[in-house]
Amino acid sequence: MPRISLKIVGASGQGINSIGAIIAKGLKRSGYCVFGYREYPSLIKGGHASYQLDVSNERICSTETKVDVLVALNHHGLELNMEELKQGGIVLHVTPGWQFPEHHRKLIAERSLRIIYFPVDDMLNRLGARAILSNVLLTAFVWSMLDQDIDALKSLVGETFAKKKALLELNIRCIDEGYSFVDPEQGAISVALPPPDKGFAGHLLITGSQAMGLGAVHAGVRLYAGYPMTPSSPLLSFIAELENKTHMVVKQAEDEITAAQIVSGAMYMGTRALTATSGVGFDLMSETLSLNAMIENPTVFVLAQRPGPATGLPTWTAQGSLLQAANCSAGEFTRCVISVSNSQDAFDLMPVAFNLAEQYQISVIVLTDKQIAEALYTQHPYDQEKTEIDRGRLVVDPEKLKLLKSSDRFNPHAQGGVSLRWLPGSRAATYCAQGDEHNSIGAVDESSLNTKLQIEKRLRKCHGLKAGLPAPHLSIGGRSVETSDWIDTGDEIELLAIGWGSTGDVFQDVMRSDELRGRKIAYLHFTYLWPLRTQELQRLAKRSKHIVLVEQNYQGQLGMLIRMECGLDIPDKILKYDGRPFFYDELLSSVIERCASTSENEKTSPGLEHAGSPS
Amino acid sequence: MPRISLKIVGASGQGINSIGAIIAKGLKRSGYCVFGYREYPSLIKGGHASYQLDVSNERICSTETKVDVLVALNHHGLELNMEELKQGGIVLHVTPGWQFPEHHRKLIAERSLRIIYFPVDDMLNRLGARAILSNVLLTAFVWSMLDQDIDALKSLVGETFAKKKALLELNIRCIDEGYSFVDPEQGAISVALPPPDKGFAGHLLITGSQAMGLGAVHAGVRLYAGYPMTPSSPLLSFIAELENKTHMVVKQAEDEITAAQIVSGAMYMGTRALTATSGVGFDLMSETLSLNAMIENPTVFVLAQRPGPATGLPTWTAQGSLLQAANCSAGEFTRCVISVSNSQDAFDLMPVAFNLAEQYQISVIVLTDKQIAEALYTQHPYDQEKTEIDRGRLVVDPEKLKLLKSSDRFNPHAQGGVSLRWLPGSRAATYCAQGDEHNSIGAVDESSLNTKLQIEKRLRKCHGLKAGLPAPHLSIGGRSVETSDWIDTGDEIELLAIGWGSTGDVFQDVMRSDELRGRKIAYLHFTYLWPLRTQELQRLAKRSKHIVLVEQNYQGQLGMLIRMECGLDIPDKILKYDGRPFFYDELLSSVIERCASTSENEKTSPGLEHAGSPS
Amino acid sequence: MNIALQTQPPALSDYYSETKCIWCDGCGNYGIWTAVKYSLVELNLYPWQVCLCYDVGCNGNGSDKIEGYRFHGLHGRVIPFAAGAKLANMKVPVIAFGGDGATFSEGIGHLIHGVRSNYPITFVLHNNTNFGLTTGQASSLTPQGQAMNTSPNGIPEHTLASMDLVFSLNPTFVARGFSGDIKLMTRILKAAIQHRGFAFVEMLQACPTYNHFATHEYLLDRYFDANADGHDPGNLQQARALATQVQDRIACGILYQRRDAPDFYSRLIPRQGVETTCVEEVRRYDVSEYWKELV
Amino acid sequence: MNIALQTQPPALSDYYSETKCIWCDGCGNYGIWTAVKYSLVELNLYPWQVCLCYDVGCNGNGSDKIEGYRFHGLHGRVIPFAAGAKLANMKVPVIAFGGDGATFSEGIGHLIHGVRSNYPITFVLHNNTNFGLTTGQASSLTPQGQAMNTSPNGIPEHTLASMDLVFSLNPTFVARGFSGDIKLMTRILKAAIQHRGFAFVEMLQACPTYNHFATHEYLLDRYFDANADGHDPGNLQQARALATQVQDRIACGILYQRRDAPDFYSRLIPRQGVETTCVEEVRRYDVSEYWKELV
Ligand SMILES: Cc1ncc(C[n+]2csc(CCOP(=O)(O)OP(=O)(O)O)c2C)c(N)n1
Ligand SMILES: Cc1ncc(C[n+]2csc(CCOP(=O)(O)OP(=O)(O)O)c2C)c(N)n1
Ligand code: SF4
Ligand code: SF4
Ligand SMILES: [Mg+2]
Ligand SMILES: [Mg+2]
Repeated sequence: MPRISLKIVGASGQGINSIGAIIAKGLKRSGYCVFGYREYPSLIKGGHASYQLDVSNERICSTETKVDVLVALNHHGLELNMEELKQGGIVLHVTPGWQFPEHHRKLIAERSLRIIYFPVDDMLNRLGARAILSNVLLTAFVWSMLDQDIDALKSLVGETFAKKKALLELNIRCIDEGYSFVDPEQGAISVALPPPDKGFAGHLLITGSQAMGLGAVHAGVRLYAGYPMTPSSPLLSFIAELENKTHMVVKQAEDEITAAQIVSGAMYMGTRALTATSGVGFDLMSETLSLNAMIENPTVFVLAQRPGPATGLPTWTAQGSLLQAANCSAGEFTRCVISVSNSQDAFDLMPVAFNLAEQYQISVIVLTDKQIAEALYTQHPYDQEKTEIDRGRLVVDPEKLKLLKSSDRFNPHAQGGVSLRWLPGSRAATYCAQGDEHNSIGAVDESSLNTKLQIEKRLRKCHGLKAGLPAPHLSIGGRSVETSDWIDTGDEIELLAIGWGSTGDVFQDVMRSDELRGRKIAYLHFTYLWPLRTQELQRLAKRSKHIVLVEQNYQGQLGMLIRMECGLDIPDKILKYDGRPFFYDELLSSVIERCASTSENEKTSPGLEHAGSPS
Repeated sequence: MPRISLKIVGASGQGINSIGAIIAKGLKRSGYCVFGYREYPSLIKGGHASYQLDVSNERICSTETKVDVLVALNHHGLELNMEELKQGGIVLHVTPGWQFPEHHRKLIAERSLRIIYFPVDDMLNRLGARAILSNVLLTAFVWSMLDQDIDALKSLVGETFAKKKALLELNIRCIDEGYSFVDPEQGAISVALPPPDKGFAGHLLITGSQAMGLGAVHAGVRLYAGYPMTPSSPLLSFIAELENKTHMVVKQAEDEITAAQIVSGAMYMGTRALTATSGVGFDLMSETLSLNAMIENPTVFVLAQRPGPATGLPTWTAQGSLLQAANCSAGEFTRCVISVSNSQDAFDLMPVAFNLAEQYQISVIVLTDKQIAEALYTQHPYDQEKTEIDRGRLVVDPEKLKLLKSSDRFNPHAQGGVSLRWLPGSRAATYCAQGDEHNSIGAVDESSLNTKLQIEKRLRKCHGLKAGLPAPHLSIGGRSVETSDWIDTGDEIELLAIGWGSTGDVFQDVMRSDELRGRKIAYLHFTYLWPLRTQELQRLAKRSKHIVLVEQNYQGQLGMLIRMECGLDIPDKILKYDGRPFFYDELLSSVIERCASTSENEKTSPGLEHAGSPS
Repeated sequence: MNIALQTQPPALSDYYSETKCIWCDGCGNYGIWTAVKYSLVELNLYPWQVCLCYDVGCNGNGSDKIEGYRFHGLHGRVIPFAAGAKLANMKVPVIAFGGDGATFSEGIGHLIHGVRSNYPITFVLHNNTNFGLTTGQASSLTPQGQAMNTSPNGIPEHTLASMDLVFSLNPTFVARGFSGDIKLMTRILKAAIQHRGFAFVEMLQACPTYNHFATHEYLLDRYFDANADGHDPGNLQQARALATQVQDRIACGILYQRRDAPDFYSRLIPRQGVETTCVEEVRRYDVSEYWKELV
Repeated sequence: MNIALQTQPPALSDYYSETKCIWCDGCGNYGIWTAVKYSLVELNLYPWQVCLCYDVGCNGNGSDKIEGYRFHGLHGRVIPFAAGAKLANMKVPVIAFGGDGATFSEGIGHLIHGVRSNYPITFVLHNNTNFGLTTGQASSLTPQGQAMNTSPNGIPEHTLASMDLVFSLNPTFVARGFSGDIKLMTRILKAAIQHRGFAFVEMLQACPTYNHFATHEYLLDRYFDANADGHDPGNLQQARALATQVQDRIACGILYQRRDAPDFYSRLIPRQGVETTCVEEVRRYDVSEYWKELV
């Protein structure tokens, strides 16, 4: 798979994101698959940030640690990011008279790096333009390096300034100027891109948060209440930006508890409502999770992961909230924990989550993470036809409503533990959604028999839920396969990797790498995390020479749940817990290492303690 | 083991507790071991409540479902509790002209029950006493039935009214009157108690909450902040009642979050401080748990379990918060979860918890439950000499303080992950207790390397902690044994039961029952629940014909943690989740059943789904 | 119970529940409970038309002693839940009930933001000046000198001036009733339920078991109907003074009402002109229009 | 850093931190940060003698830019943590810092109960009228018309009248500073730290990045030192009026101070006459005396 990478670095707030976004969009329209990745510290301005684009003419959804082009908007980038350049890489910078230190000069020589000083201040002066336009100049020059059509860029920029004619003109002049710049020393420079695949031109460039927001609207969510907390805030912002179009009720609540309660009240009343938070914010919502279990109120919570504990690393990524999601909250009850993996299922899983919540009258916790929330995906337009809205055992028909008895609401003998549900305001017998232990009509009943029956009712749902959940997704050598086809037949599996969430896409890229293409590497991806379906895993495990767990946390939390569920222990783990996502090349080498060791040595590698953390 | 049981039933607020408490104290002083158990609904007055005393001349710490004497303060008791009487049992009631329904008349005949109507209103009239004194009359009559010395009762009552002479006199007259009552139909009645053991006379009669409160004061806790929530409230009340004697700072906070934060602030400053809550209250505190992990602030949280979810059954018992305690809260970090089992370790474990917290600079969650919190134990006076206050790596010596560098505070290379700690106000280099990811001095540092080092620092503590935790406690046939003596040698074990918390004492009574005395039944009791030490269990399991998990929750939560930790699955479970504790006789028969099936059939019993819940 | 097609106007008996009341003898909750039923009936509302949301506390133990669509939630959280319910379905009147403990301790943030948001709901404060259900601890409204469970020396904090606090929040409806005067409470509740915006209704509630200072008799002696005395609820200054000065006599009735302030829902630009409720709008939406600019 | 035995009185340089400030250019936090250092030095306090507690927000990003025993906690929770710290060791001055988001949204209950408890701490509100760190969402103090991140139509709630709220809580110290006047802030902070009881100090803080309404210039134009104008902090009525009426000019300085109200700790009966701090009292206690009545 041919791939090139381009990284823009500078201070937060300097315009890195706008350069990245425009180039990404331009390249996508030209027929490239672009994957955008942002790193930035938890502060408003200043601090070292980056926007990296990994580009291919095939599907790509990972980031490399090594880059082909580095665009440094300030000298910090020259200090901090030089090591990341590949052989023959290009460094584009704007710092006049910059002297590289000795070790960088060595590096430049060794790797035959080409250094381009882009005299942005001179250009601005010449054009009489304000500093903010330096980004346009730079973008245009990068665009020319990529051998892309100048008019495509102009029309892109034109869309932004459609209504501001004067501004547009100046922008166009900057584009011309930047595009035509030629470095006096290096001469014309061009970065070779593979031939485009026009299929990508009509794709969306979308973040996981936007995808999730669209999915939520698509799923019929009519009320959103949230409290800002990175990385769940982009979802709130996106939903709020759309509010005048979607006509949704959007409430920025006074805290997470409030957001969770508002959403619960709205779901109780019968609409679809959503909230999202992160880490300690979810601790605050866990009280409400417990409430909804008792009153059997369907709800969906998005839990956007970032590294903890406490405030932790607000703008970085992790898969550390799985145990929290599966076990937090007072009392025992049925819940469902699922995780999105990319912009495709960030969209697709929103209706799924609401359907599950309503079918079982439970809470569904949808995990995402900072990486998915803020990464930029090249996404095929969504198929909206496949979505069905399933509201479970909700009674709305007036004739059926009339026949209801109060005791239908929490009837402990209901099939699968799921009793009929109808909404306040329905012309029917009424009931109490009772947070104390209660009988079938919702009256408090603390007797031994009733308690036992009702707990069993609420926990019985877990069986139906678990039985109905899809199997984990298996791919072999980077191609999706029917899990059932591989469980008992086919070749022996060289390496079976287990993962979830944002890890999945990176692993797909790794399997499709030139190095590993054609190898019998299987990757089993869990979207449905609790209750946990392990039968496929257990059978695949028997046919695999080596098993490895790939997670972005310290403990190997999915591994812990797997063991809790079926006893299977996976001693070899690729764990990463430094706030960064898995990078393509580092994961690739970790996997290659395992493949090598599998061939040499049938023994499983050492456990958690010594598990190589790839960074 | 000879045991008799006496149950007082009536409306909440009718005085059941005062009758129970006086008789308990009197019997204990006479040389009996008394175990008191209360049931009451979650409302202030009215509702059906009970106070049961189980009495023996040997150590006893469980309740029977069947009673020898029923004292019914209203007719509801006659309606609801008749089935509970043993053969030859006595019913004492105060409802004039009560007509038992047919099925009860049959019961009375079959079980040869003796029914005594105690004409309390006539007596009150005769004495010119107010209704409240009916309790004294009844108490005195029960006292006479138990063949106990009238003067002992008088002096007990005298203690209460020492300062209210007039009241005392009337009380004494009531005692005389009640004591001398003879039922015209039944004649003099006496309930045979075994010979007393004077060793009990000097014991305390204490609830688990009082024990824990004393333990906390003993451990040097100088600040208590709490928010009322059953069953944690009795601890708050007890600490508050003592405040003028202990000179502690006691704060009833505005909510659980506040209580947790106040306590955390106080611990950060360097005192020992405590809070307690229950269920959803702990959900609210979990945010603070996460905070303390990041700033490595030692803290102790008492989590008093009641059935959930939501408000659940506020005044009933459960062991349902284990997974919550072990897994709630944002981020990955080292924590310690321990559980008290009775009034002995409710006291003993308080200094232990604070020592662990300070040694490892972590949070310790101490589980208790409604049963332990409110049951009345006959308790040997505590040995206070064995307690040592260990504050871990706290630096207080002025000379040593002077040598400290800021970077000592969160030095990631500190041995075992535990770095030096010193207190605000110390004349030393200062640091920041930083809730964001930070470097050794507590400055924010989001770099990959630092993040990795610091997470490893905080998680590394888990190894030392785990290695240092005591082994689970083994008893065979009701006698404590050295776990190590039994692990690999000795006879094969007929039945290995695994339990924790309040289950333990009941199981001890069961093993000492006449039916099971001498059998090779082993009971492994876990006080230290997370991290979980399983090596003893794994080895014992190999030597056991049958293993059974005994827990008061639906899922078998300890079983889940055991499997997560070591893969061992315990399919046979005795689970109870109706809000009631294990009762002696029901647990006994569950165990006898297993023993029988063990002899017959080596196969393990069916799993969770069909596990017999004993009530 | 099961519902037949009602042809009669709603009657008190429609609100009758088979579940027995369990409050202490003399508890003020009985009176409030009765007044709630009267007001719903007098407003011509059937049980299936209303949503009653209860906090946790003795007051919340009323959740299963009445008919209607009810909710009994978590301690301190009733206001945001009720607000969410209402915003989802503007056609259903939503009434929330909570104790002084819930409202001024655990949930005080919700009260403050509820009032400032001017949610279109009624909130009924059962003010018995203590934590009843947890057996008589001090609340923020307990007088400072009073020894209570867990505060044997009385509370060291200032007692909250709750009405001054509420008036600092720009309320649009403030009323005070007394659990001993059902007629007055009924009048207040009717007005509150009809108010468009957040109606804050304090009910001074006798708690013979734990509140031995502001007893039924104490309140009976001091309370009076300010509206009967000619107080105009439109007069903010006077309302605030009446509400806060309770040393000698305690002004009850509708103390303040502002009718021109739009409620929260009316202020939502995206909902302008939308006739349906969020509940009715649940369906699959085509979102391709929103992703156009991402292509 | 490592501490040598100081023989010099504390100097500004003692508070110097190697960690670089990261606030935006023109951010008011720079000024507040400077005034805090001045006030501590002028009060003759060494870094090791003080405890500085920071909430989460742009303001909290100051936690590692100064010396002293510091704490940077959870969003909205700084007040109870600081109170716990103080109650444990009354010898250490404790100063808490928090943003308007933290203080009037997530943590408003803590503010209210902090003021009514009259904890002996100083609380400094960094009021930039928005959620800075999370990129400019509205706080409860953002003016209603203002479009913000997540509220493109402006907020539908009323803007909180924060000072009226604070005055309803029976405060014992209320002051207001402006991030553009370091001298004034220093004077206020010194008085606040010396106050016995809860000192509520609002700092009007410029946030050039997200607050485009109450800018540095806007505040500069309107603020004035009320004490210099002769305002007597003992006058409650006048203080409340000055604090709440901010349409034209914004009164700064020490607006209100009551010196006769005992602080929380002084009101604790069990601590009367106890000379030691809770920190000093940690040891094994013999509790047999307390179990006597259980025998
Ligand atoms: C999160 C949480 N904390 C504490 C409790 C325990 N609790 C139940 S009711 C209550 C106080 C009740 O006081 P109030 O709100 O005044 O109601 P009242 O009983 O007086 O009517 C408390 C503290 C709880 N249920 N949940
Ligand atoms: C529990 C929780 N919720 C949300 C957040 C995200 N968060 C961090 S700071 C902040 C608001 C900051 O506003 P403010 O307190 O006014 O401080 P400023 O940044 O303006 O100084 C929020 C919502 C968090 N860290 N924790
Ligand atoms: S405790 Fe008070 S509020 Fe609760 S039921 Fe009894 S009298 Fe009513
Ligand atoms: S966003 Fe505002 S408050 Fe935050 S650092 Fe920038 S200017 Fe200061
Ligand atoms: Mg109350
Ligand atoms: Mg702010």
